[in-house]
Amino acid sequence: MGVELFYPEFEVVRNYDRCIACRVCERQCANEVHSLLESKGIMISDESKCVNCQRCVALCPTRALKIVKSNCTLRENANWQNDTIREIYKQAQSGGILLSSMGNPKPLPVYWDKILINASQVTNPPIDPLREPMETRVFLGKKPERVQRDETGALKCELPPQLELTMPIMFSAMSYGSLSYNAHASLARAAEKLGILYNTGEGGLHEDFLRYGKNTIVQVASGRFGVHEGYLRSGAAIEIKMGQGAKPGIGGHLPGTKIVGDVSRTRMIPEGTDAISPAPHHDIYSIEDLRQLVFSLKEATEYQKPVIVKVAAVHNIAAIASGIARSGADIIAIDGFRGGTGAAPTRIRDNVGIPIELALAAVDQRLRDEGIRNSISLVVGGSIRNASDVVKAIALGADAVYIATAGLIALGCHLCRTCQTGRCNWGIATQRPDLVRRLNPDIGCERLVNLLTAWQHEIMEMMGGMGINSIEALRGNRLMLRGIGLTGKELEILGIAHAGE
Amino acid sequence: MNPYLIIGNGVAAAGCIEGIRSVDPDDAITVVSAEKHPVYSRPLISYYLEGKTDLNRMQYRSEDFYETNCCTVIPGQAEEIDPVAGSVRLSDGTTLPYRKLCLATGSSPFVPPMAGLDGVRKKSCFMTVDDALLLESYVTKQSDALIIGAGLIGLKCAEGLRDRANSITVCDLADHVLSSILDGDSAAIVQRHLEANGLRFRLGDSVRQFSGSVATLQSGETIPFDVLVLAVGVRANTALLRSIGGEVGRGIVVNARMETSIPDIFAAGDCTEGFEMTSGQNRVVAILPNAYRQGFAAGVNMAGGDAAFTKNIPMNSIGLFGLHIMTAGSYTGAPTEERTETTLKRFYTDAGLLKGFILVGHTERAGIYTSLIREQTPLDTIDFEAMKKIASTSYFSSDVRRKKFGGVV
Amino acid sequence: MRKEGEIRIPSGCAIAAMISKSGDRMCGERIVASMRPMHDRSNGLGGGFAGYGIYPEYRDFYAFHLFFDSRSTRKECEALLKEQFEVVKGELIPIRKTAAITDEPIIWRYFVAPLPSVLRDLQLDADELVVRTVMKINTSLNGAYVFSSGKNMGTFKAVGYPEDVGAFYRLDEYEGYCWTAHGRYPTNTPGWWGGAHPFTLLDCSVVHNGEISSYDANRRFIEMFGYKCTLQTDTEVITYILDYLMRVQKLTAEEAAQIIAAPFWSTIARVSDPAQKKQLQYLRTMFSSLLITGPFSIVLGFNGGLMALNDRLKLRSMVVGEKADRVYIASEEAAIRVMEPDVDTIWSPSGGEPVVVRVTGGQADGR
Amino acid sequence: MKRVYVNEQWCLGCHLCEYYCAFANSGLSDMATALKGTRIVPRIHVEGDNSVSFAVSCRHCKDPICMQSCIAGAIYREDGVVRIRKEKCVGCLTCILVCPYGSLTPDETGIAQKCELCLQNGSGAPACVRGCPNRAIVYEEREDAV
Repeated sequence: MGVELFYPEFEVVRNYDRCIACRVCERQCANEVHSLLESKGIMISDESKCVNCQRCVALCPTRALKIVKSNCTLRENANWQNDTIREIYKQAQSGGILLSSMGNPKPLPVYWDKILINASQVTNPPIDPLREPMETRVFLGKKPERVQRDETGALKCELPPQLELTMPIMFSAMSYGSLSYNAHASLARAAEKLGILYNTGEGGLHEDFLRYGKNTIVQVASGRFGVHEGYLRSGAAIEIKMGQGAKPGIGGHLPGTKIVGDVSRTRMIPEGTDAISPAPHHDIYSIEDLRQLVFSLKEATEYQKPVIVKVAAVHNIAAIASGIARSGADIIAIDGFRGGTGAAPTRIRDNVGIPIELALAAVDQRLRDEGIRNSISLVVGGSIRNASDVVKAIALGADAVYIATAGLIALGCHLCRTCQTGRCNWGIATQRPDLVRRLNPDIGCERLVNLLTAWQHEIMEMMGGMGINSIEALRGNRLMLRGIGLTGKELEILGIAHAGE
Repeated sequence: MNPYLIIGNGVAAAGCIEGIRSVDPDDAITVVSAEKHPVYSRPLISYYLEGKTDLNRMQYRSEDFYETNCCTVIPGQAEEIDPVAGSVRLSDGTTLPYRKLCLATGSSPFVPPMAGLDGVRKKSCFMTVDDALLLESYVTKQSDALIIGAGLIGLKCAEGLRDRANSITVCDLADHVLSSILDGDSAAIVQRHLEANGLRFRLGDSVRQFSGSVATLQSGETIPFDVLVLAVGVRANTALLRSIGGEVGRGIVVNARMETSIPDIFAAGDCTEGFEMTSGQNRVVAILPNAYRQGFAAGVNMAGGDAAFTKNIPMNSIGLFGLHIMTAGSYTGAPTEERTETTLKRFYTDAGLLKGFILVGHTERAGIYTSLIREQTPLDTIDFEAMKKIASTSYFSSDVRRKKFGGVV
Repeated sequence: MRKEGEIRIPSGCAIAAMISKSGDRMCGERIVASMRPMHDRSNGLGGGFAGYGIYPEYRDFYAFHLFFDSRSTRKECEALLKEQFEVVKGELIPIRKTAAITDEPIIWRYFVAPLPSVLRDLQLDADELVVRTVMKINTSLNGAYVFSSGKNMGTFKAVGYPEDVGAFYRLDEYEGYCWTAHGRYPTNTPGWWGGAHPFTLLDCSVVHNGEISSYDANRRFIEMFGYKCTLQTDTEVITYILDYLMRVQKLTAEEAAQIIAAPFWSTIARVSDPAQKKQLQYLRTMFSSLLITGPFSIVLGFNGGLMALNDRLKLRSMVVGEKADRVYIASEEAAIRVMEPDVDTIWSPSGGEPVVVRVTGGQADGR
Repeated sequence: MKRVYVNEQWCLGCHLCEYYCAFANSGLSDMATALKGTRIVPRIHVEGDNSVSFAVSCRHCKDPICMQSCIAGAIYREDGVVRIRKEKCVGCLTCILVCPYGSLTPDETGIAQKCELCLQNGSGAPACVRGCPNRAIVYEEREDAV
């Protein structure tokens, strides 16, 4: 088609009074938006290529640039909105499934924002975390039902394998391949410094990161990329990925262009081949199959590593979680529908799955109703955005949370949601060496450590306000939460009272 | 104990003083100076004429240099060394004892015999600040200047005089300018530039006779002039050492420690000849950077330290009316070049090493080329083809770069 | 206003206890007297006592103390009891009418023993059957409330100031080797008899001063094991936790203390004895949801002893005094001075440091 | 002493260091005013290509050959920092001929200039270091060459 039916989504606004034609924007834009018009000595832009990643804006030394959403719009229509029409144009042109990245951007309810946290007044003193110990350490893993004593009457103090975290936050699975080497290095180093864990995702483990094994969760996904015995043994825990919040019921597809060099070697597939993770694990068509895989993995690692089963939050998540809890798994990870992704079909991302808040509340209550909550730890992810989200998740019943998008944002991600192109200007979701280099892991690690250190302080402040000085006393402590503007049904599912009650 | 004694008060002497002081902060130093000025930068005398500097800024070191370094400067001319007694006698009869002696006597203009030269009233060499002051007093806007010698000194003098004089003619027996550092081919570029800037040349010719203010050349041409500058060449001042049987060639022969053949006597600067790495022979490399560095090495060794002056190569950076000419090393081996009408880059390589180069109109990061010569970098370890186009450390391996840039050097 | 069971009720309070290590029985009057100087720590909305060793003649029977709304409820409850228990005696608990205590419900006690056939059928031990029966009555029999269910011990509580409650129940007529007492200062209940302290399950009784911030975390955890926190009070959940840890998991009082007032991780890290360190780590990890945070001082009574415990930051006052074989515990030293003006020693235990006293003779059935 | 070091692994070749350098030494308070319409002559420059790039500025050698070679005595060391007395320099560029790192350049007037660690221009820390978006340029104390 010779006619572009849609005006570019963004406009590059350049203040020519400030532009010194240093060409940083040109050098830093992998989408080739900017160029120098040599004849006039001025910078010009091709806005149709702009994805609004803000790299040029951030690096422009004279702040001569801004990217704005184009106000060239179609006639207003609440039903046929601009984005809807744009998608139709795209599909009419391409004939393909629409692809997107990162989490669901639709204006669906964010329950975290409708939950408020309690604080102590008079009858119970708040605790000042600057003066008193404030504990955020958690142990993830199965807890036996009964204590045992030996013949002398002493307690037998052995527990099944536990993951110790200095705070109830982990970096969730993002594969090497979808992420750059330096992004992975940043995550691994930060996890080590923070005393938490990061997750390899389904792309295998680069040998350079073996040294972070104590802080690594190795993932086994349906494509089984990079999975071998040494891999299983090299982490602190093994995660079986059954699903992902951004695309429940869908496998993964890392295009061959990203399968280069070390990525190919780490995944153990030839260079340039597409890495396709099937929708199901073809050896798991039922819960009893899952149990077999859980125990296969435990056998392979001599029962030294906790096994995590990660599922997407779907409608009957409570029953699924109950099944997993009885499958031998040590930890269940639930990924809500706002969770991020390097690439997902847009329709799936935006329409499939349920919010993590509701899934968490339902699962935690279900496991308690069945009396098995202590036999499995519960980790939730899917758009945990800040420390108060963490506090609310813990109070709803999670043992810990998984964060990913927040971590990427700390690394510089501007949520332009075009990871699938492989041209990430921030060096995060790309394999192009010149782009990968833009993420210095020294900085990346430092920023991640800063972020979570700040969150930890905030968590402590909020805990102290509630008069709680250890995170386990917050876990499942739903009395500390109140809903605001929620229906009776929503409150019932969340298991919390309304503000004012 | 007797003081350290330095004969001469140029840059080599300054280097020697600083070299001594880097080892021995206390003991006395005596400097015998034939000129009445504190140490100044000789090559700056042309810039003085040009108005780019002044007598004050030409000082090589600060005003309190001798005082802070505890040096006594004695004006005078050294006449004779008594190596047995360890003393030097000056022309006024003073005898100065020394513990260690450094000869930093420099060089003197060489003026070949020319008929009628004595009859020229306004004439001068161009070596010292006094020469420059004398010339300044001679030259007016109406003066026609004749400069004998199209070498570095003659041409810098021409540059300095151009805006002060009416016309400048440069005459040299050699058939091209800067014959000590350029070949005819490269010199032609320079000559064109100089001519475009108003200089006139009479090359491959010399003065047969002066008759008052007219010079008659061998070719028969006559050139009237008002001021005559004699810049034919220089010779190392070696007499002091030669007279006591020290080893002398074109200059005082020194080793890398700057020791002469006579015990306790060192030498540094333009008066010396030492091992030059690109030719593999002893040479006089009378350039200011060497003078300082040799002086410094001599000073360190005089004070009991251990220093060597090595990696000695000839090199010159000269700007003439905005055109920069940089040369280094020896022009041996195979040349490769890139040139334009007004610029030239030529490299001489031999046995996988860079031996020398000529750059006309190029200066960017030229020191990297110089270092290739001085460090004897095997050219197959770098991308020399790319390097020839533009000097850059990016053509070294990243390992080498890490060494160069990763720590304190 | 809603009462206990309809909404979570935190409260501030006064507590006291006395125990004879040798099992000598002491008249209840002294413990009643100890509450007088702490009058201002209560607000008249609840007071109560637990006595151990008070029913020696029925020591093998579970002593159920119940409040009833009405005679018909009592009949209904008695019928229910008789389905599973042999009731050897049922009677009104003797009271002394005073102006300070009004609106009393019907207050009965029963001495019962589980029917062996029932235990066999249900495959339960006697204690567990009692627990289930108590839970059942308290959750599903409207108008009936079991407020004491242990052997050779009994709880006496009412809405009113504790010293008046003591007089009302004629505690001067009882003798026990261990007594605990409670004066209540709840902040959002009109006061309800069942909501007064001590709170008991079997012989496990708890008096508590404080407001725990971990309440719902503790509640939702303990409810996995058949407990129903119907009153939504701290005391209730603490009692269930201690019952679960000590009766179900068979942990000692000290071990239970290491769970509910677990040392900070930093403290555990400094423990030099590796076995001790490992145990602390184990208990804290295994029962992390039973850590109690926020201010509390509690006295746990059980057959054969008691344990006094503060939260690990010691956010509530609690002092301990000793004289010969007697140990006294109270929110304030003044209360101890009433019970024993001439104590040998008196001190304030650190936060999280349990004071466990065990009885070695007399009426005690040691745990 | 603290020096400027470049880790070429992290250099993006964005050339921002050059602009921050030129701005810092412009004496002006606004970068657009200082640099708009000019050809900058920075004291640090980026070499290399898209695959390897790195910024080069003065190493502040312990034994600076530029200083030893300066025919005007214009180059000196002060507390380890190699500096140029611009009023003495005559622009012969001998320093450029001898510096093995290519660290010196002529300024707009032909006088030699070099990095003086922003000690005198009011920037505090070297502007190239502060402006580097990827911490490829650092200002730190190091021992000997690696």
